[in-house]
Amino acid sequence: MMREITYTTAAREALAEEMARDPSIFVVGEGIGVRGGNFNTTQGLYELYGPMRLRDTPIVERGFVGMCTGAAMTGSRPVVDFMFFDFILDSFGELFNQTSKMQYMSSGRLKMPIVLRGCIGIGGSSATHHSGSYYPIFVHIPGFRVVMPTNPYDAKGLFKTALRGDDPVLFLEHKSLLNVKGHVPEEDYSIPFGQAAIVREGTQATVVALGSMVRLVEKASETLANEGISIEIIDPRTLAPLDIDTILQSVHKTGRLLIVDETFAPCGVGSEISSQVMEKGFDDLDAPVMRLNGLHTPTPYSPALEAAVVPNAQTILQSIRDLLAE
Amino acid sequence: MMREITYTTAAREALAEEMARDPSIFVVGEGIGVRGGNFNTTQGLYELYGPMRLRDTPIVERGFVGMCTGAAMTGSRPVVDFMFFDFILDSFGELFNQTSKMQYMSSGRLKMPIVLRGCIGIGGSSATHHSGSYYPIFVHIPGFRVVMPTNPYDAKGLFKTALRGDDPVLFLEHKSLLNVKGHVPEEDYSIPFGQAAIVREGTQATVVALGSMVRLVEKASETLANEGISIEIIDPRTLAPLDIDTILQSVHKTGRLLIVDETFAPCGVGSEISSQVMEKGFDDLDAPVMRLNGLHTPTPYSPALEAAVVPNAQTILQSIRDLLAE
Amino acid sequence: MSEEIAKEQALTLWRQMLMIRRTEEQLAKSYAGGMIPGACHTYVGEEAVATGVCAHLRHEDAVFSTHRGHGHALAKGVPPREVIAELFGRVTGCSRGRGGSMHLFSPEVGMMGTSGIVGPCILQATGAGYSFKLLGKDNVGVAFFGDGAMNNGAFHEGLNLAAIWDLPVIFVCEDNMYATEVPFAYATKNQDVAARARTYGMPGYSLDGNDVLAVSQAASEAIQRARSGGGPSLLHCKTYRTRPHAEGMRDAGYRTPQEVESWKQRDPIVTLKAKLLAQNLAEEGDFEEIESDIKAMVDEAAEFAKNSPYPDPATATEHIFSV
Amino acid sequence: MSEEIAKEQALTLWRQMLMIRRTEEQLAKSYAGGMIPGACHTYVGEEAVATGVCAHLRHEDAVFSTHRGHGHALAKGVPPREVIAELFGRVTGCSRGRGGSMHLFSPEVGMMGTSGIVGPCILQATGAGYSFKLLGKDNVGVAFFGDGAMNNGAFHEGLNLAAIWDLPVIFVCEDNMYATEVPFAYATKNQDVAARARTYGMPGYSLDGNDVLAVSQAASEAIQRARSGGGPSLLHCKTYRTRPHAEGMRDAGYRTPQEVESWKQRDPIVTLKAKLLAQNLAEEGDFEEIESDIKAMVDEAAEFAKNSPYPDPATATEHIFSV
Ligand SMILES: Cc1ncc(C[n+]2csc(CCOP(=O)(O)OP(=O)(O)O)c2C)c(N)n1
Ligand SMILES: Cc1ncc(C[n+]2csc(CCOP(=O)(O)OP(=O)(O)O)c2C)c(N)n1
Ligand SMILES: [Mg+2]
Ligand SMILES: [Mg+2]
Repeated sequence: MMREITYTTAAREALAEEMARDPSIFVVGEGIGVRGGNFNTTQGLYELYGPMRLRDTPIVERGFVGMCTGAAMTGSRPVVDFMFFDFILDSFGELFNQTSKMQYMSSGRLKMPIVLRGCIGIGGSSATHHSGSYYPIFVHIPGFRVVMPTNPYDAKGLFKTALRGDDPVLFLEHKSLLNVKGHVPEEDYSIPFGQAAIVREGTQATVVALGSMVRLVEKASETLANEGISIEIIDPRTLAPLDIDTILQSVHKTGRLLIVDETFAPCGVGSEISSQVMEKGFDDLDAPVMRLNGLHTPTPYSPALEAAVVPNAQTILQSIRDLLAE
Repeated sequence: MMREITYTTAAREALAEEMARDPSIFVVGEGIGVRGGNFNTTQGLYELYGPMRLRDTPIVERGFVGMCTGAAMTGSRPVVDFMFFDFILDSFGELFNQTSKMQYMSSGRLKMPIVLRGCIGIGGSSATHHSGSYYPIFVHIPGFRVVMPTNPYDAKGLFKTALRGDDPVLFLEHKSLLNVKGHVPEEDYSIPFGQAAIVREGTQATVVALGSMVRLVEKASETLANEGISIEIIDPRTLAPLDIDTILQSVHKTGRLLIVDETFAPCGVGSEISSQVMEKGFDDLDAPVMRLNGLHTPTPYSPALEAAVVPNAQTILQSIRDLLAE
Repeated sequence: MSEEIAKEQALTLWRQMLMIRRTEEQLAKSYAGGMIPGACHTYVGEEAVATGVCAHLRHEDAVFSTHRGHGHALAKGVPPREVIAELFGRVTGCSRGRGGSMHLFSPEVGMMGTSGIVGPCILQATGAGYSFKLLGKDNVGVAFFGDGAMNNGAFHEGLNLAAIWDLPVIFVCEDNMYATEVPFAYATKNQDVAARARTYGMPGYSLDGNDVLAVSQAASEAIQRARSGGGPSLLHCKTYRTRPHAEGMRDAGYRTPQEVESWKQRDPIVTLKAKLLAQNLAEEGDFEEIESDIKAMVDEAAEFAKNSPYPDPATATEHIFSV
Repeated sequence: MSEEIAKEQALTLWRQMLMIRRTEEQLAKSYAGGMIPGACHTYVGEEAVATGVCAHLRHEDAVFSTHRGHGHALAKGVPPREVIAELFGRVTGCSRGRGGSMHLFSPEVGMMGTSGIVGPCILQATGAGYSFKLLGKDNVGVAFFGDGAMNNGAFHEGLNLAAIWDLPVIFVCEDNMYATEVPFAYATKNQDVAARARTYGMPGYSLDGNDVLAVSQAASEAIQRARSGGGPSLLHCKTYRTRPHAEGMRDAGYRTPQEVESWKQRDPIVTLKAKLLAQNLAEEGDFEEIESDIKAMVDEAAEFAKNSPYPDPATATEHIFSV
C-alpha cells in the first residue's frame, strides 16, 4: 500500500531529492537554515547541505529576490522560501521588471530557473499582512509559471517540475493544506504544468475550485450527490499555464460552470476562466458562468469577520444551487 | 468658444488650482521641482510653492511612497509623481500592504488622501522598463481608485476629484495622449468616479475601449460607419469603480461587446468586464463577448516588434468585423 | 530637578513599564488559554524603550510600530482594555477587531498602527515628520523597529530622506539581538547602529535599552531637537526579549538558557526599582501601591475584553474607502 | 613592471576608452539623425571607469549595468556593431532588437544586462557572486551604478548581503554628481561613499574616476581579493558626464557651462594621452594609429547596423519562457 505523508513533507521530499541530484540548487529565506523553516519546509536539510545551500537571510525580500535573480542568470538554481507569501510584495519590482523579463530580453540566451514559494490564504486570524493570495497578479504578468497544488501528491510532483525547469515558478501552498495527508509514491515522478485534474466526475454542472476551495467544493458535491445532483470538479493545479481545454470539455458536457476562489474577484482567475469559456465555449453554455469569490476587502482579524469574507460550505452550496436554477 | 489645451496642461491646471486652494497638498517625485517634471506635470509650480510642496526626491520609490503614506495619515495630501508609472513597482509592498489597507484597518478613523500618477503605455520604443500599464493589478487590489482619462476635459475633471477625495487614487496618463488637445472650460468642474462616457452612440455592437485605444476605436468606427455599420463606443474613464451599468445598458441595445485594451489579457480588465456581462447580461448577448488585447509579452524595443504587440487600426477593425459575424 | 519631581517621574516610568509587563503577562496567559485566535508577540523585557521614549510624546505626535507593538500602543496611551479586546478579536478593541496584535490603531492618541510587515513604520514615521513640517506643527513622528529592520531598504531610504530634509522624526531601533532566531551579528557585519546614523548625517545614540532613565534622557533630547527644527535622530537601544519570539513558539536552539537568564537579571523593571530603593528615592510601599493599581486595571481590562461582543459580520467590508 | 608592458597596458586602456568615446559619438550623431527610435544615454566623459574595471575581467565574470550602460557593454567585450545595431532596433543587435540602449545583453561575454530601472544591477551582481561561490568558481560579479542608486534600498540590501557572506562582488559607484538633474549633494547629506562601504564591513575606495590608471589599480586589487575569497569591495569613482542626461534632452538650469567646461579639461582620454606623452611612454604616432583603427571600426559598425534587417514581427513573443 502506498504510504501517506503530509503536504509539507511531500514538498520537502521533492526539494531534498532534487538538491541531492543537483548541487546548483540552493534555498534562501528567513529561518530556513538550522531552524528548518517557519513551516518546516526545509527541516533536516541544513544538516545535509550546510549554509551555502540553506541560506538564512536578513529581512530583505527585495534584496534576496534580486540576488537570486542574478544567481539564476549565472548558473545556479535558487529557491526562495518566503514563509508567508505576503512578504513577496517588497520584491515585486525585481520580479516583474527583472526576473520575468530576462529570458525575453536576452532572446533566450539567459535562463531563469528560480522557484518562489510561500504560504498563502486566509485562516487562523492571520489578518491582513499574513493572508494574501496574489496569484491573479502573477497570472497577469507574462513570464511566470503559477503553481498551486492542493494535495500531497500534486505538491511533490509539481515541485519536481518546478525545480527541473528553467522558468520562474511561483509555488503556492495554502496554509490550510500543509498538514493534510495523502498518498505519495516512493518512486520518482513529476507532474507537467498545464494539466488540470478532474477531482470528481459529474454531469450537471462544472465547478472549478482553486486551492483550498477544492476540499470545500468536494464536500458540497457530496451533499448534492445525496440529492441526486451530479457535479464535476476541476482543480486546475497550475494557473499559468492554465488548462482551459479540460474546463471547456467539461462545460461541453455539463453546460454550466462555477468558479470558486478564495481571493478577490476583480481581474481574478475566475474572470479569466469565465471570459475564456465565453470566447471558446459560448454555445455550450446553458447558463451564465458564475464566480464565487472572497469579498473584496483586506482580511480582518476577528474570527467573526474573517469567516464572513471567504466562501464557505454554505455559500458554495448556495452558489451551485443558483447555477443549477439558472 | 471654449479654449483648447493639452492633456498635460489640463491635468496641471487641476493640480495648480487645488494646490492654491489647499495648502496641505504637496507633490513628490524625481525632477518635479525646479525642473517642472520630466513630462512637464509640475511646470511653473515650484516658483509658486517652493521646495516643501514641490519636493524633488532621491531615487527611492519605495521610500517616498511609504513616506507619503505616513504623510497622508497625518494631515497632508501627497501627490506622488512617478514620471514613468513603471517605477511604481518598487513601492508595491507599501501600496498593497499599507496604503490600501490603512482606512480599513483603522475602521475608517484614518483617511488616505494620496494620488499616485504617472505615464503608462507602449510606444516610441520605450522598451520594457518604460511602457507598462499595470491597472488590472490595482483593480484587483481592494482599496484603490483607478482613473484613466483619455482626453484633456476628463484629465482635469477627474484629477480634481482625485485631489479632493480621501482615498488612494491611481491617475494614469497614457504617453500617446499627453500632447493631445481638447476643449476645457475655464470654470471649475469635476467629474465623479464611476461614470463611463459614451464616446459614440451606435446600435450594432458595443466596444469598450481603454486608454489610448479610445482614439483607435473611434477611427475604426468611422470606417465602419461609412459601410453603414453602427458602433457604440464606451470609455469607462475610471476602472475602479467600474461603471458596469452603462456597459450593460449598451449591450442590452447592441447584443454584442468587444473590449479593446493595450495591456495583457489574462486577469485583465477585459476579462473582468466580460465576466460581469456574462453574469448580469447573459440574455442580452447575441454573441460571445470578445477581447482584443496587446500580446502577453514584455515590451520589445525595436519598432518592428513593438508594433506587433499592441492592437492597431487593422486588428481592431478585424475584431469588430469578427464580432459582428458571430 | 528637585528630588520630589525626580521621584515622581521615575515612579511614573516604573508604573508605565509595569502596566506593559502585566498586560503582556495577561496576554500570554490568555493566549495559552485559547482566548487569542491569532499571533501574539510580547514585549516582555523591552518595556524600558517604549516607556522612555513615549514619556516625552503628546497625543498629536505620531507613533508607528511593528509586529511587537503592544508596548508601544500601551505607552502611547491606548488603554490595556482596548489592546486586550483587540487581541481577543472583539469590537471594543482599538482596531474594532479588524487588526489583532499586528494591526493596533488608535489615531486618537497618535498610535498610527503596528504592522505585520517589517520596515514600513520607518517610512511612515518619516512621512509624519514631513506632514508636521509642511503644516507648521511642532509634532514628531516616531518609528519603533527591531534590529531585523536595520538591513532592510526601508531603513536606508527612510533615514536618508529624514536626514536630507531635516524632518522631525525619531528612529528607535530596538536591538534585542535576534530577528526571530537569526542573530543580528549574523545579519549585519558592523553592528554599530549609531555609527550608521552618522553616515546619514544624523545624530546616533547608543543606549542601554533596559535603562529607562537613559532612554528617557536621550529621547527627551532628541525629541526636543526635532520639535525645534533640528532634524531627526536615531536611538539604538540594546535590549532583550525574555519570552519566545511569539507565544506558542519554541524558544530553543538559537540562544542559551544562560543568556536568557543573564538578561532577566537586567530586567528593566527590577533594576529601576532597585535603583530607586538604593537611592532612597522610593519605598517598597510606593511600588506595592502601583502593583495593586495595575493589577486591578489589567484584571478589569481582561474581564472587559472577555465580555465584549465580536464585530458584526455584516460590517466586514466597511471602511475600505472613505465614502 | 617593464616600461614596454606599462606602455602596452596604458595604450590598451587608452584604445578602449577611445573606442567607447567614438562609439558614443556615433550614437549621438545617429540619434540626431533619427536612427535611434528610443532613448540614448551616453557615457561620454566617464570612459575611464568601465575601462579601468573591465580590464581585469574575463568573459566568465558577470557585469550588470544601468541605463547608462553602453560603455560597460563595450568594455566587457560586446562589439560596437552589436551595440549600435541594438540601438537601431536591428536583429543583429546584442539583444536581437528586443532591448535597445537600456537592455543590452550579451551573456556570451559576461554582459548580463543593462537596465532601465535604477538599482537592480546591485542585487544581481551580488547574486552572481553567490553563484560563483556556490559553484566553486573564481569569477566575480560586478555592478556599475550611478550616484542616484546610492540612496536606494537596493544599495543597502545588496552591499550588506555581499558583506556578510563574503561574496566575490565589486560595486562600482559612478558618481557623476547628478541623477538626471538632481545633485548628489542634495540627495545625500554625507557624500563619503567609501565610508559607507566600511559601515557594511567592506573596503571602500575613493577614486578619481577620470584617471583610468587609478581605477584600474584599485579594481585590480579588489578583483583579485574577491577571486581569492576575500569578499566584496566598493569603488567610489568621481567622474562627470559631459553630454546631457540623455540625447535630445536640454542640458541647462542645473549645472553651469563653467562646470561642464572644467570637467572637459579633465577628460580621461585627453589626460591619459598627455601623461603618456609627458612621460615619454608613447608618441603621437601611437595614438594616431589607434585613432584610425577605431574610426574604421566604428564606421564599419554604424554601416553594419544601418544595413541590418529589423527583427521579424512574428517572433515578438518568442523566448518569454525557456520552452
Ligand atoms: C517583510 C517581512 N518579512 C518577514 C517577516 C516575518 N517576520 C516577522 S517578525 C520577524 C523578525 C523581526 O525581527 P526584529 O525586527 O529584530 O524584531 P523582533 O521580533 O526581534 O522584535 C520576521 C522575519 C515580516 N513580518 N515582514
Ligand atoms: C527606479 C527608477 N526610478 C527612476 C528612474 C528614472 N531615471 C532614469 S536615469 C535617472 C537618474 C539616474 O542617476 P544616476 O544613478 O546618478 O545615473 P546617471 O544617469 O547619473 O549615470 C532616473 C531618476 C529609473 N530609471 N528607475
Ligand atoms: Mg530583534
Ligand atoms: Mg549620476
